[in-house]
Amino acid sequence: MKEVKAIIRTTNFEAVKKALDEKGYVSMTVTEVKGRGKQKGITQQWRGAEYVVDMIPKTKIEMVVKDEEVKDVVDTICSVAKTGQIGDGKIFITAVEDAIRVRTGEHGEESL
Amino acid sequence: MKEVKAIIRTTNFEAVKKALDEKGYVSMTVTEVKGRGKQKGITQQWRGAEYVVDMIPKTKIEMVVKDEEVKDVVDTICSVAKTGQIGDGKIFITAVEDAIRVRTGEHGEESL
Amino acid sequence: MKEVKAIIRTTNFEAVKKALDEKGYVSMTVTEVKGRGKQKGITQQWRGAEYVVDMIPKTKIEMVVKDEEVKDVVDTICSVAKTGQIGDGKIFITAVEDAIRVRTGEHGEESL
Amino acid sequence: MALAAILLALLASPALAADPSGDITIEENPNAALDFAWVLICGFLVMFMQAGFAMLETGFTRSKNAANIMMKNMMDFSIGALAYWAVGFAVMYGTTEIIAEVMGWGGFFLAGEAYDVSTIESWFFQMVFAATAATIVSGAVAERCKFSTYLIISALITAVIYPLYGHWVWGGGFLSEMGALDFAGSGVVHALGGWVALAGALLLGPRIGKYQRDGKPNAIPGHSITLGTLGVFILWFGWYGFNCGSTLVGDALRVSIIAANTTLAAAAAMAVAMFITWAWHGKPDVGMAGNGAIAGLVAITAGCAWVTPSASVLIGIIAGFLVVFSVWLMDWKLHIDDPVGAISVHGVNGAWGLLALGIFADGTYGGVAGLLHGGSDFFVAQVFSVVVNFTWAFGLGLIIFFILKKTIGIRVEATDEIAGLDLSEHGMTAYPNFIHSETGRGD
Amino acid sequence: MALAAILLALLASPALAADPSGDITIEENPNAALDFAWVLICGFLVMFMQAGFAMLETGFTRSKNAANIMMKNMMDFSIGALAYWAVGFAVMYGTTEIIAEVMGWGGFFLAGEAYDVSTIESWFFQMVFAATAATIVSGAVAERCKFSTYLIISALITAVIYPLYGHWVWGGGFLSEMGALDFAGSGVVHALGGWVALAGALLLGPRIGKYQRDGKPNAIPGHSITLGTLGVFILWFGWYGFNCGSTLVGDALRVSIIAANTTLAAAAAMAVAMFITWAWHGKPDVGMAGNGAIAGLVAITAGCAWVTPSASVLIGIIAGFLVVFSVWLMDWKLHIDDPVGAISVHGVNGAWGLLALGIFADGTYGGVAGLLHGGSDFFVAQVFSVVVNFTWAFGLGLIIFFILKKTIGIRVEATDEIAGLDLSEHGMTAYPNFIHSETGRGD
Amino acid sequence: MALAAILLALLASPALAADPSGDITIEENPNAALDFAWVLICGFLVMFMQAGFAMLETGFTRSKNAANIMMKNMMDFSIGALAYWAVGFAVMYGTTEIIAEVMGWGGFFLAGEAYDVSTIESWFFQMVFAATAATIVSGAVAERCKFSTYLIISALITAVIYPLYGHWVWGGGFLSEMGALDFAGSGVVHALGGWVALAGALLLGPRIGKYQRDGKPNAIPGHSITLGTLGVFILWFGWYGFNCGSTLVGDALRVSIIAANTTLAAAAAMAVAMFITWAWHGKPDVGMAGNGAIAGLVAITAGCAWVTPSASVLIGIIAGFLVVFSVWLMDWKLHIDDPVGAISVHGVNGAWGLLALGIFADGTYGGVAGLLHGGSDFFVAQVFSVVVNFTWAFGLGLIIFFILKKTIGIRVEATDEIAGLDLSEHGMTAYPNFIHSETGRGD
Ligand SMILES: Nc1ncnc2c1ncn2[C@@H]1O[C@H](COP(=O)(O)OP(=O)(O)O)[C@@H](O)[C@H]1O
Ligand SMILES: Nc1ncnc2c1ncn2[C@@H]1O[C@H](COP(=O)(O)OP(=O)(O)O)[C@@H](O)[C@H]1O
Ligand SMILES: Nc1ncnc2c1ncn2[C@@H]1O[C@H](COP(=O)(O)OP(=O)(O)O)[C@@H](O)[C@H]1O
Repeated sequence: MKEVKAIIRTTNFEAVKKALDEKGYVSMTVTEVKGRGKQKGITQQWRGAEYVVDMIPKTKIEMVVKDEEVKDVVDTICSVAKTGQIGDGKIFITAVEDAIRVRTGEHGEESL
Repeated sequence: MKEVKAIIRTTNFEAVKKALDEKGYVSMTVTEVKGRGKQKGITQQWRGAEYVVDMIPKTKIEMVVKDEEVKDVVDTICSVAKTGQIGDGKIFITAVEDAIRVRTGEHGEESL
Repeated sequence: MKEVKAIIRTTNFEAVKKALDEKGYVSMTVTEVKGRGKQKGITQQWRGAEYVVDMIPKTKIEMVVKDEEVKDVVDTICSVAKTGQIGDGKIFITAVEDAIRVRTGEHGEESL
Repeated sequence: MALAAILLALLASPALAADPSGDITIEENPNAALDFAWVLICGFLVMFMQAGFAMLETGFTRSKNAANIMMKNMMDFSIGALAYWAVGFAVMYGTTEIIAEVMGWGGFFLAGEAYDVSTIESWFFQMVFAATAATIVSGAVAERCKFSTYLIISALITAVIYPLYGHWVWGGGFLSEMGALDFAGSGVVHALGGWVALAGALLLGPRIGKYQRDGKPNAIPGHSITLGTLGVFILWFGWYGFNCGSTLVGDALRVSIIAANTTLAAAAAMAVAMFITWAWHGKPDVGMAGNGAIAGLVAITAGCAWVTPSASVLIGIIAGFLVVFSVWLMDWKLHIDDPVGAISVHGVNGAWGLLALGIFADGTYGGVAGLLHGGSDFFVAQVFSVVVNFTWAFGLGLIIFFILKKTIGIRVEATDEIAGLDLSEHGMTAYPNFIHSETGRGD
Repeated sequence: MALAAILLALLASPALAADPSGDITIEENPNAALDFAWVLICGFLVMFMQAGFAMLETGFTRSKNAANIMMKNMMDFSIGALAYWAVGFAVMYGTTEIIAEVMGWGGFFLAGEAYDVSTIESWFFQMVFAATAATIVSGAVAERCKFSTYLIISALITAVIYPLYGHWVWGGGFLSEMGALDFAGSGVVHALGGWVALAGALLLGPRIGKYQRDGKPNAIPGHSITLGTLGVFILWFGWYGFNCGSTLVGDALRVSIIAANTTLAAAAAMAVAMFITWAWHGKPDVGMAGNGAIAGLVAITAGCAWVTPSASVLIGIIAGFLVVFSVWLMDWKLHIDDPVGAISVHGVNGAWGLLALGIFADGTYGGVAGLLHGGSDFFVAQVFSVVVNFTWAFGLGLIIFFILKKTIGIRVEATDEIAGLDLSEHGMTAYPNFIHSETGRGD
Repeated sequence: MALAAILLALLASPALAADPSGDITIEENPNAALDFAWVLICGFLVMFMQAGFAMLETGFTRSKNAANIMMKNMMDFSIGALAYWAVGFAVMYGTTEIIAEVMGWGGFFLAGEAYDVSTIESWFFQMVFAATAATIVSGAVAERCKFSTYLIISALITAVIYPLYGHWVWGGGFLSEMGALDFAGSGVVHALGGWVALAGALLLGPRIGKYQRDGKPNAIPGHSITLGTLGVFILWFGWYGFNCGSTLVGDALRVSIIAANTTLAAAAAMAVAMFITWAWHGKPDVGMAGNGAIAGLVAITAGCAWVTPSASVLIGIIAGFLVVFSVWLMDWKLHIDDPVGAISVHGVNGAWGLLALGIFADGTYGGVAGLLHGGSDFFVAQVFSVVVNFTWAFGLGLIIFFILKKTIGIRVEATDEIAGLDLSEHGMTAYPNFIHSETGRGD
């Protein structure tokens, strides 16, 4: 099992969710985060003065999937979350040693 | 060391925290997340119309513990967070390579 | 690649960010979390009664960096985030198997 | 259906109206113009107190119940206005002589003779008072009371509980014949509401998580101090209408002293409540300061027209002590869970207001003199009034809540309470665009 | 620059003022003192409705557009007051006889003869009404309308659309000559604003995400039920100024009945809207209860002085049905996206208010009698008034929005809409210290 | 203890009251009824401005200080009312002739002769003004001033600073003898509060994080634009009481022009402030529009009774420029950190209001004519008044803040400031059910 952790534009989240849904990847956990990377912040204003906000709100999706599903999930996210402009986000893959379904106590892949 | 990442019902969090506490597992980091899995959303209403909210608020607990503690922690969480109904949540286990206590600079298990 | 996950005092975040910035570690994802560890909570009051809040707001920084950068990142964070008092936080290191830049589809270290 | 029939009957009924245009009234009394303007404007301010109660109450409770509290506060005004129109006013001020010492009769639905500008002016001002009495209960039963049950309570308060007691004091009933007074309603409105609230909180039991196994109370902080404080300010603002409008005429110049007394009592009570918490816990408590202000307002309401500014400050100081002590007593000793402090603020200080009037009235206005100025009979009447007020409101409150508990139920399911009444009672959340958190309370 | 020139000219112009000090007026009519006090205080309350609209509207929409909605609500009052000062009042009430049936002329910039205490008293009360009409549109076009365009719409409503129709009904124009009446503006203010809003919502199209591919509407819940409900209470409070102040004099005692009717219609409509949603969806709906209250207030506005309290309850009950049905119709059948329900509340119920007056006026005040009391001619006049009102406001609204659409554009870019108008139009977020979330809506 | 003794003494003291019942007053002057009604209602509105200040101020600052700001705004009214009752009123309007040019004497604690309906009517209206002056300071010292120190400042402003200057202008002191005027308090209330605020902000120094090493200011956005805007609306609403009530009688019909002028100046200033930011930064700024409205209100306050509507628009336009420019100056050049713009809004525009009155008064009311209408002496008196006002308020403010700084301290610890004053001063958080975030500010 792998954890696919994708940090994407908040405004793309609904589309990504729908695309994953259509491919059968329903389960996910989502966190509202802030981040920065190449994107060096956006300019805002407050009572007549401008300032740069460098931590930009992003949405983080965490999905634990079977090893063989990783590529498809990553591709699906990329295809929908990509605008081609700086700030589209990153996806990180890590190994998951075990998964447990609280409701049933099942372990391993069948619990996903 | 392992990270135990549990996504549970927000309404069960206090009970889980207390149960872990009583067994001596005090340290944890908690994040308010939204998620979906088997649970297909709940119906809400707004100005006379119904709609389905499919991303349901959940609470994510992250605990880094010693390898030998994993089973006990998982069992404790499961026993308290289980209602038997869809939406009880998941627990994921991943390996942690190192841990550092910022205050002292200690490394490894003694820093937990 | 490693993920450096640091949970620090919210009030130290700006300083940590700046210190990392100056060393060239710009990319990060930040989450507002609550946590507890050795720090056993703070006392607050409400309408004339005192009570203990044991889950204290903290800021979680997630940075995926090259293996060789881990030590420097950890040291930088520790040096700035350390006040020497209980509650300074923890840093956890985990292995990351792959990273993908959504905008370009690049994989691996160059995508960081 | 029944309602529709009644409405049709009312529309069809021959006009027996007294003076619906106001032409006769203004002719007989040209001063009525200012009287009406004064009483109505003050009534508008009192109506606006509904917003104050809503904000205070929601600010002092958790975000998961915020929509439910909004709904209760909207609906108790709606139901209250309708119930007072249909029944309440008629049994409070109806002029048909049946048992005038106990209740009035006449003017149901503001029809017939009651279709008269003066009668309806009086109805309006009384209606906003009745709704205030009803809404007080909302705070004490917050975060666990069933919404449907709450609607019934609101209707009963405005149709029966408030009007009958009100009749006894303001409608020529037995308390007024005994000489008991209550200028703007410390007892009629606030203590009455507070004691019904006490009955409700008692029978509902504490919120889940309020008490630890050993009986030590947990604090359950409110979700928005800004909205709560806004509520305090709105209530204070509206209270000028409440107290000053209770002159019922536009040319009682004593009203300036009423306004000053209202301000000073609230200011003193707020300061005292704050300083007590500061001395006690080391830090001045924002929520208790807000409670203090309202406690002072409640306490001065009965006597505002009859005491001096200095006495008002003293009344306020004592109100400040009372509210802090009473909140502590409810929480730590009596284990009655009153999320916003409604019982301490309205009940305890409403009773104190009646007594304070009996003590401090200085005889310079309308000849009303309290204990300190030789009016011991009057003081005794006030004490009696406090007892009747408590017995009636708390007793009837107990009976009603008890019957409801045994029939339709008064409390939501435990799981619904934990999930929040917004979701369980209304299928919604009050702040869907924000990330919530209830974690973090030690126990 | 042009403005500066005008202002300088105005400052330099010889004073032709009628009675700028008020000395003559008060001498001639000592009652004017109370009249002024009454109308001004009521006008202040109406002005405060701006806060109510702002809160209701922002509470019922998403947090990413909250600052934009604040800005629109502030600026429509600003622009509205200035436009009504410069032009609107002059074409509504100007006394130069040119084509008095269609429009007034005179008193631009409140200069010359208009520099008179009575004229300006009237200006003030009318100005707050004009701004109300303008602000109604804001809700229906929320979350997608360009800010610059919105300013132009506001100016046009207060300078032209409202004043002209207002002249026809209140300024001696052809509708008033036909006998059509509208006591406080169900038609002149609310339906007018509502129909312009309808035109705007139609030409703007629905918000992104409002409709699924199959045409099924998504609910887009508002971000703060507490602020939204506060808005309802503020509006209700201000409405007493709206309706009661429309006596325009201080000694019309009928005003107590106006206040009662206003209350009862709102209370009844709110209760009915709540019970319908309860019966329909199993849970009482908080947002719809709020909409219901405002619908009742709108519906009673035209007739509040001329109907009985019982009729007011009936008018409110029907308003409750109408608003629920109309919101459903807009959402599910007509696919017109009206984020806060402005069209249903102000348009539909404003029209209903005009009709209800034509039906229920009971003849006890000013001899105004509706259909049920023998006034069939009057009823016909009211029907005609409804038609003129709709044609004028919706027609002109369509034309204006269409021209703006083809020229400067009326809608923000899709990406800007998704990011939120706060960021795209004002470079800010309304709540920078909170973590937001819009995730979670199923579709 | 001391207080208790005083109160007991007051309760025991023989009644020397003038006319506590009002019977004599109304007999001598039947118009007093309307006067009282008018002044009191307007006073209620002014009191409600406290809610406006609280909302504006908290909306424009960070969530971690929201409860502290609520507390300050509640307590300055509480302390202010008590201080003005005990001392302030007596030194402002006391009639004992000692040094009448400089200060009054008499009526402490509203006891003795001051126990009179007219005196207390005057006290009430003045008290809400005094509290307004006090609360202005709160905004400029927000997010870093110690709470205990703030209480002392509030007491000093309402007991000494405001009453003495107020005596000079409104109580028969030397400025009024020189012919200086200030209708409703651009100088007496606003500039005075603003200049004390300036002294406070100066001696406190900027908030941590406000300035970068190179002196470039960081923006620190407020946490709730919706509450901030609500504050603007409430203030605007309350301002009608402020300006119109300052007629002090109910039959000055000029009041309609006062209401119109108040509206137009605010509307113009808001529009101008918005358009400047739009031209400057490319986007219309919501916060600055709000500041602009208040700036216009402040600027018209001195002259509202004596200028024309057109002049009011001009005064507002200039106020709009002034506020934007002054905020920039404070932030970028003077490096004075004023979180909500109180100095620019109340100080700068208060002074401008005094001057504007000296320039534009048109002579149609009370014979007051400014520079443009031949009143050059009057203009000089106004200039002098501006200077005295600044010297007194800023000078005394500096002295007081300096002494406090050297004794009990005026600023919280750096760690407490970073953690937020809610936690450090009051042991609480304002929004415990929401996840907060302050991350994200570039520097
Ligand atoms: N190395 C990293 N570690 C953790 N989070 C990262 C890292 N790089 C990027 N992110 C996250 O991804 C988001 C988008 O990254 P950014 O570099 O702006 O996009 P792009 O991939 O288009 O260059 C950031 O806001 C941050 O939250
Ligand atoms: N594969 C997964 N990856 C990430 N999060 C998951 C996954 N499966 C479930 N979750 C999280 O667990 C929560 C509960 O899952 P759900 O499937 O509804 O419960 P159950 O285990 O009772 O079937 C979800 O809301 C989601 O946050
Ligand atoms: N074992 C752990 N697993 C997960 N999070 C932890 C763990 N230990 C500490 N933390 C996080 O670090 C924060 C600080 O820990 P704490 O023990 O209070 O600090 P210190 O390192 O100074 O003893 C906690 O609030 C919690 O969020």
